[in-house]
Amino acid sequence: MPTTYLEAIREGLWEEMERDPGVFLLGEDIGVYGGAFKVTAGFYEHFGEKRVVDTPISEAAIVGAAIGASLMGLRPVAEMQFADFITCAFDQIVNFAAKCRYRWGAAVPIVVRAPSGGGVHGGPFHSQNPEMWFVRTPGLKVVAPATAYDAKGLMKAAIRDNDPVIFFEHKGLYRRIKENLPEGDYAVPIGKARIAREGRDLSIVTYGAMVWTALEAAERLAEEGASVEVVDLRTLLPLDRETICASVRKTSKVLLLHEDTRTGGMAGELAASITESVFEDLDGPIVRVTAPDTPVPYSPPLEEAFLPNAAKVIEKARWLWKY
Amino acid sequence: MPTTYLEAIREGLWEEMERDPGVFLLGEDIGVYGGAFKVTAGFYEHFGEKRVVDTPISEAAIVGAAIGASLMGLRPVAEMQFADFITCAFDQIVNFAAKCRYRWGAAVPIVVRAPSGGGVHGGPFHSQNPEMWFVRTPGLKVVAPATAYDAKGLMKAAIRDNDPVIFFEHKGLYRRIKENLPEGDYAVPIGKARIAREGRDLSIVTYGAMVWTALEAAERLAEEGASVEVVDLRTLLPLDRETICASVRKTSKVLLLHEDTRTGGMAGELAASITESVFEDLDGPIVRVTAPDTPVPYSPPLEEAFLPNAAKVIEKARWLWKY
Amino acid sequence: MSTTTEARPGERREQAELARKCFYYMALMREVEDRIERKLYRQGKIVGGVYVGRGQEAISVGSALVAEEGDVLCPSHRDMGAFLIRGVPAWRILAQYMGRVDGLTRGRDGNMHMGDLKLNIIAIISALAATVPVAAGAALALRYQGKKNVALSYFGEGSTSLGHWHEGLNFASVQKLPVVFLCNNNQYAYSTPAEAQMACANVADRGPAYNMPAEIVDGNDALAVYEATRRAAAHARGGNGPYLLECKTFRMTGHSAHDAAHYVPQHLWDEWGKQDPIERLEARMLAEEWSAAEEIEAERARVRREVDEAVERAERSPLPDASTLLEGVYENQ
Amino acid sequence: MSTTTEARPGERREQAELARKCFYYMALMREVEDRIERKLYRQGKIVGGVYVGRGQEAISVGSALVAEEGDVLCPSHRDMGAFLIRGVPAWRILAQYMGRVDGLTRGRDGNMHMGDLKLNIIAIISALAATVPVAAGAALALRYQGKKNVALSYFGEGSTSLGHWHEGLNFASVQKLPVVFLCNNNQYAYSTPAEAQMACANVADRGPAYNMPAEIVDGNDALAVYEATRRAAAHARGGNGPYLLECKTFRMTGHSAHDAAHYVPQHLWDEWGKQDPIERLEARMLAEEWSAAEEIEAERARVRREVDEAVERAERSPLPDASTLLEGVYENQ
Ligand SMILES: Cc1ncc(C[n+]2csc(CCOP(=O)(O)OP(=O)(O)O)c2C)c(N)n1
Ligand SMILES: Cc1ncc(C[n+]2csc(CCOP(=O)(O)OP(=O)(O)O)c2C)c(N)n1
Ligand SMILES: [Mg+2]
Ligand SMILES: [Mg+2]
Repeated sequence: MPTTYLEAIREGLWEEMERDPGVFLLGEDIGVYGGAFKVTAGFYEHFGEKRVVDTPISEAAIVGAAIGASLMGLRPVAEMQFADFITCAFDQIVNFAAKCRYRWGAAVPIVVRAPSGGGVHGGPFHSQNPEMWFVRTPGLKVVAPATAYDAKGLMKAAIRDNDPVIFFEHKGLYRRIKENLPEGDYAVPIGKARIAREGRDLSIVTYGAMVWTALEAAERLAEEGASVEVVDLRTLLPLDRETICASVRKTSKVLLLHEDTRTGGMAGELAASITESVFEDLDGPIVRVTAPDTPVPYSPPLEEAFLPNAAKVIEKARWLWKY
Repeated sequence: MPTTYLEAIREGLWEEMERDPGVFLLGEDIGVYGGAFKVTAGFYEHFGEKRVVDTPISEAAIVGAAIGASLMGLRPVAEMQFADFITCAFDQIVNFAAKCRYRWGAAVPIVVRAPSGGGVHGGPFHSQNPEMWFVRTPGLKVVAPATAYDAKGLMKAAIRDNDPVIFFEHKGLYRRIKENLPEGDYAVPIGKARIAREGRDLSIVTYGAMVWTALEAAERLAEEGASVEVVDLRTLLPLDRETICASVRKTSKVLLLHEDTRTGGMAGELAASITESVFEDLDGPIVRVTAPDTPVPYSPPLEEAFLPNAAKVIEKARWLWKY
Repeated sequence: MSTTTEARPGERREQAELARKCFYYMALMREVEDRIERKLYRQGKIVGGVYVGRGQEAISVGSALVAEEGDVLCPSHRDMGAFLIRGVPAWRILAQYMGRVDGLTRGRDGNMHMGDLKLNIIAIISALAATVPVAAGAALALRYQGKKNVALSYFGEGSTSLGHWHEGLNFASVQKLPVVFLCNNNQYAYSTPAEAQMACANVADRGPAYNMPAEIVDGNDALAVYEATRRAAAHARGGNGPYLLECKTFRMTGHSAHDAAHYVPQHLWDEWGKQDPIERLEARMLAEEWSAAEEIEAERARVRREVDEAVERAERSPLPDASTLLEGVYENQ
Repeated sequence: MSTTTEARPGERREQAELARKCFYYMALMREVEDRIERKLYRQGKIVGGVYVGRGQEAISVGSALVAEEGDVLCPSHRDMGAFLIRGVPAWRILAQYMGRVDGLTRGRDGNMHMGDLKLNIIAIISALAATVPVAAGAALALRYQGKKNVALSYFGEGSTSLGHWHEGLNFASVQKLPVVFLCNNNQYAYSTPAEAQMACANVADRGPAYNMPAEIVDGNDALAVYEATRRAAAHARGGNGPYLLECKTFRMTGHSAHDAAHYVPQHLWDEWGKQDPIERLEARMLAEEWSAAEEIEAERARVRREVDEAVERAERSPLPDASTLLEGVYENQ
C-alpha cells in the first residue's frame, strides 16, 4: 500500500516515539483533535497526554518549552499549526536554540515542524515558504523533503539529530503524493542532496514541492531532446554543496527553482555557491525560477500566477538549454 | 565642523520632527535617558513626552503600536535598543507591516531603527547583522548607510517614505566616522546605490561598515596597480541592480563583501542577480568575503577572526584580479 | 459619565430602536455567514478558510453600534457585524470571501482579513492578537491628534495566550490609551477548551495585571454588550485609560467550515443553543412590545432578500486578473 | 508541607548556619562583582557589557540555597550568587567576563550569559524573558522524567513586559509545572522606572492572571527570600503548580558599568543604601548572636583573599585561539 507524504511523517513520528520514550510532541490542537492537518491523529489516544501535549496558543512558549525540555535530555517535536506562525517563536529559534551549542556547548535537540507552502488557497498567512529566515541562521538545520520516503526518513534523522532542526513539510504534498515505503527502520541523512533524475544537458536544483514541478518539466523537455538533471536538495542547511557542484560540472548549465519569493531566496545562496566553486564549468547564466516578490495572494488566478509551475520552468530551461 | 554618523542620524531625526508634527519616536529608554547610544539625547527635553515615547520592554508592542499609529496617519520611528532584539518584533514587521499595502492598500509608513553590527565586543546578542531576515520579505524596504551623509539623508527619506523601512545603523560607525554635511535639507533616495570609489579592474559590492573596509583594501590594492571600484549599496531592498550590473560590466570581476555571516547572506542575492543579468561580462568567479557561519563570538581574538577586514579582502581581491 | 438607568421620555423608543438595529445586523450577519459556510463554501465558490461568528453575533453588533464615526475598529475573524455596521455592504464581504476584485482586498486576501481606512477599520492578520498592540498604536494616534476617539480591539479568549496580547494590554495601560479590549470568550480556540488555554477562570481575571477595569458581560445579549461597551468607551474616551470587556458566549459551529467540532460535548450545544442571541433578542422585543411578530418576520424576509441580491452581485464580480499580481507591494509599484 | 516556625532543638544552630552561608555567598558575590565593575572593567580587562547585582545579592543567594541537587536554575543577568552556590568557582566567572578560555563559554559569550548543564544551570540569552518559557520546558522535563525537582526562573520586573514572559507563565500554569518564578523588582529596567513599565503596582498583581499564588518578599533580606523560596518550591515540588515571588529590592548601581544612572533620584540611593542586604544580615547575625564580629570580619577577609586568588587565576587563563572560531556550531563540527 503506497504511503502518502502526510502518512510518512506520521509514521516517522510514531516509530520514533515507540523507539525512544524521550520523544514527545507539543503544539496547538495536536492531541484530542489530532492537529490541523491530522498528522497526529491517534497519537494522543496511543501515547497519552504526557507525550502529546496540547498547548495554549503560544508559539514562543511552545518552542521555548521544547528548548527547555531538550536541555534536560528529552527530544521534543514542536508543531507550528502553519509555518507562517513561526514568526511568533522567532526569537526562541534563532537566538536561543540556534546559539546554545556554540555559546555554552549545550545541545538543543528539538524539531520544529512547519507546514509550509502554497497552492492550497491559504492566502498571505497560510501559504508562506519561510525557509530563508532559518537558512541564514548558523546553528540551525533546515530540511524540506519532497517525497514520502524522505519525509519519513528525514523526520527520523531530525528527531535523532543533536541540533535544532526546522522541518518544513509542504502542505500541498500531504495528500497529493504517495509511494511504497520500505519495511522497517530507516533514516535519511541530514545534509545530503539527492539526484531525483539524471541528466546531461542542464541541472535544475530545487527542493520541496518544486521537485515535482522540476520532474514534470524535465519529462516534457526530454520529449524535445533535452536531458535534464534534477537535484533535490532535501536539506537546505547544512547545504550539500558537493552534490550541487558535481551536477553543474556535469551539465554546465543550471536553473534554480523554488516556490519561495525571489529576492533573498535560496536561489541566491545556490548561485553564489556555484559561481564561487565551479564558475569555469558554467556554459550559461544561472537562471532563477521563483515566485515573484509579493505576499502570497489568495484568489485562485493570482495564486496560480504567483506559483512557479512546469510551464514557467520549461520556458526558462529551454532558453538556457539552447543558450 | 564634521558630523559623526551618530550625529547625522540625530540630525535627520531632529529635522524631520521639526518639519512634520506627525513624526514621533518610540522605544526603550529613548526619552529621559536619550537612548542606549544617546542618539535621542535632548529630544525628550525639546519635543516632550508626546513625541518621544518611552515604552515598556516590548519590542512587539513598540512595532505594533508604530504600525497602528502609522495607519492613522502618523510617522512613527521605532527604536530597537539593539538590532538583535528585532526578533521579538518579528511577526509585527514581516507579517503585519510588510503585507498591509499589498493586502488592503493600507500604507504603513514606519521606520524601525536597528543598531547593528560587530566590532564592539557585544557578543552573540549585541552584534548581529540581521538584514537578510528583512531583505527576503517583500513589502519592506531595508537601508544600511555607510556614511554620515547617507545616514542623515536616508533617515529623512525613510521617514518620508510611505512604506515600512528597516533602518540598519552600524554601531561601530557611530563615533568612528565623520564628515562635513551640507547645510540645509537633503534626502538620499531609497533604492539607489552609490559608487564609493571608481575603478576598472574589479568591483567590490558591499554596504554598511564594510564600505570602509572595501575602501581601505582598494587603496592598498591601488599601490599594487589594481584599480578597484567600490559599490556602496546603501539600500538593500529594493536593490539597485542596475548600478551593480553596470559596475560589473565595466570591471568584469566582482567581489561581494558583507559583515553578516555567509550562508544566506546578501552576497547570495547579489551573485544571483549578477549571474542572471551580466553573466557574459564576468571574467572570473564571483568571490565572497563574509563572516563565517557562526554566532558572533565575544572574546576579542575570536571576534577579530570572525569579522571581515581589509587583509582578507585584499587577499581574495588580489587572487581575483590576477585570475 | 452619564448613567443609562434614569427613566426619561423617549427612552423606550430609543431602546426599541436600538433593539431593532441590533436585530437587523445580527440577522444580516447570520444570513450572510450561513450562505458562506453552508452554501458558497460547499459549492466550492469559496476556496479558502471560512470562520464565522454563529452564536456570537451579539458581540460585534452590540459593540460596534457604540462606535462613533472617528472611532477605530479592529475586528477579529468572527466579527462580521462590525463591518456591516460600519457600512461595508454585504455583497463586498461576499466578494471578499470569493476572492473577487470587489472584495475589500481585491482578491489578495480572504475571509475577514480585510479593512478599510476610510471606515476606520483595521484588517487583522492571521497571527492571533497581533492586532492588539496595533490597536493600542491607533489609540495613541487618536490621542496624539487630539481626537476624542477610542479604538475597539477584538479577540477571542485563546488569543489572550499570546505574547502580543500581553504586550498590547501592558502598553495601552501604561500609556493610558483610549482602547476598549473586547474579548469574545466562546470557550474554545479551535479544538482547545478555555481551561487548557488558561489557568484563570475568566479573561477578566487578567485585568488587574494591567490595573485595568475588567468586566464580564453576557455575550449573547446584544443590549448588554451595547451597554457595557458604552460604559467602557466612555471611560476610555474620558482619558481614563483602557478597559477590558469579556463577553461570555459560545461558538455554535466548528472552528472553520471544514471542522465538525466533534470535540465539543453535546450538552454544550444543547445549552448554548437555547441562548441564541438573535432568538433571545426577538423574544425580548416581543415581550417588551418593541416590535410585533409580523414586523420581525418582515425584517427577516428583508434580510434574506438583501442577501440574495448581495450573493448575486458578488458572484457577478470578476476574479482578479493575473496581470495585477505584482501591483501594490510598494507605493509606486 | 512542613512549617518552619515550630521551635525545635538545633533550629538556632541551623538558622545561624544558614545566615553564615548567606553572608558568605553574598559577600563573595559582592566582592567578585566589585572587582569586575570597578577594577577589571575600568582597567580595560573586560571589554564587553557588565551588569551586576549590587544591592540585590539576597535574592539569588537566598533562593539558590533552597535549590536541591536536581533542581534547575535559570538565573538572570544579576544573579551571580546562584552560580557560586551551584559550585561555579569565582575564577571561572571572572574568566568568563574577561573572555578567557576558562570562562563557562570559553570566550564565546560574556558576562552572565553562561550555563552548565552538569550543574543544572541554563544560560540566558540577552533577549529578556526568553528563558521564562525555557524554564517551563525544563520543569516539564523534570516531571516527565518522574523527578521531584523544580525549576527556578529569575527575571527583573522590566522583563515581565515581554510577551515571552506572559507565554511562559501561562504555559506553566496551564500545565501546572513545578516552577518558581522569581522576580527581582529593583524598580528600574535600565533607565525606566517600574511605573513606566507596568500600570499595576506590583509584579505579584499579575499572579491572578495565571491563577498562580504570588507573594511579595523583602528582597534585601536573604533569610526572608530563603523562607519564601522554600515555601514556593515546596508548593511546586508537591505538584501544585508554579509560584510567583516578587522580591522588592533596588539596583545600587547603574544598569551596566557604563551607566552613571543620573536618572535615579538621590533619595532612592539614600533610602536603599540603608537596606544593604549584606549589612542587614550582618546586623542580624550580631543581634541574634549567630556570629561574633571577629568571625564576620574574618569571613570578609577570607572572601577578599579568595577573590584575589580568583582574579589572578582568571588572568592567567589564556584568551581563546582564533583557530577555534568555527568549532561547535553543530555537533560534529
Ligand atoms: C499565532 C497563531 N497561532 C495559531 C493560529 C491558528 N488559529 C487560528 S484561529 C485559532 C483559534 C483562535 O481562538 P480564539 O482566540 O479563542 O478565537 P476564536 O476562533 O475562538 O474566536 C488558531 C489556533 C493563528 N491564527 N495564529
Ligand atoms: C528583548 C530585549 N529588549 C531590550 C533589551 C535591553 N536590556 C537589557 S537589560 C534591560 C533592562 C532589564 O530590566 P529588568 O528586567 O527590570 O532587569 P534588571 O536589569 O533591572 O535586573 C534592557 C532594556 C534586552 N536585553 N532584551
Ligand atoms: Mg475562542
Ligand atoms: Mg529591574
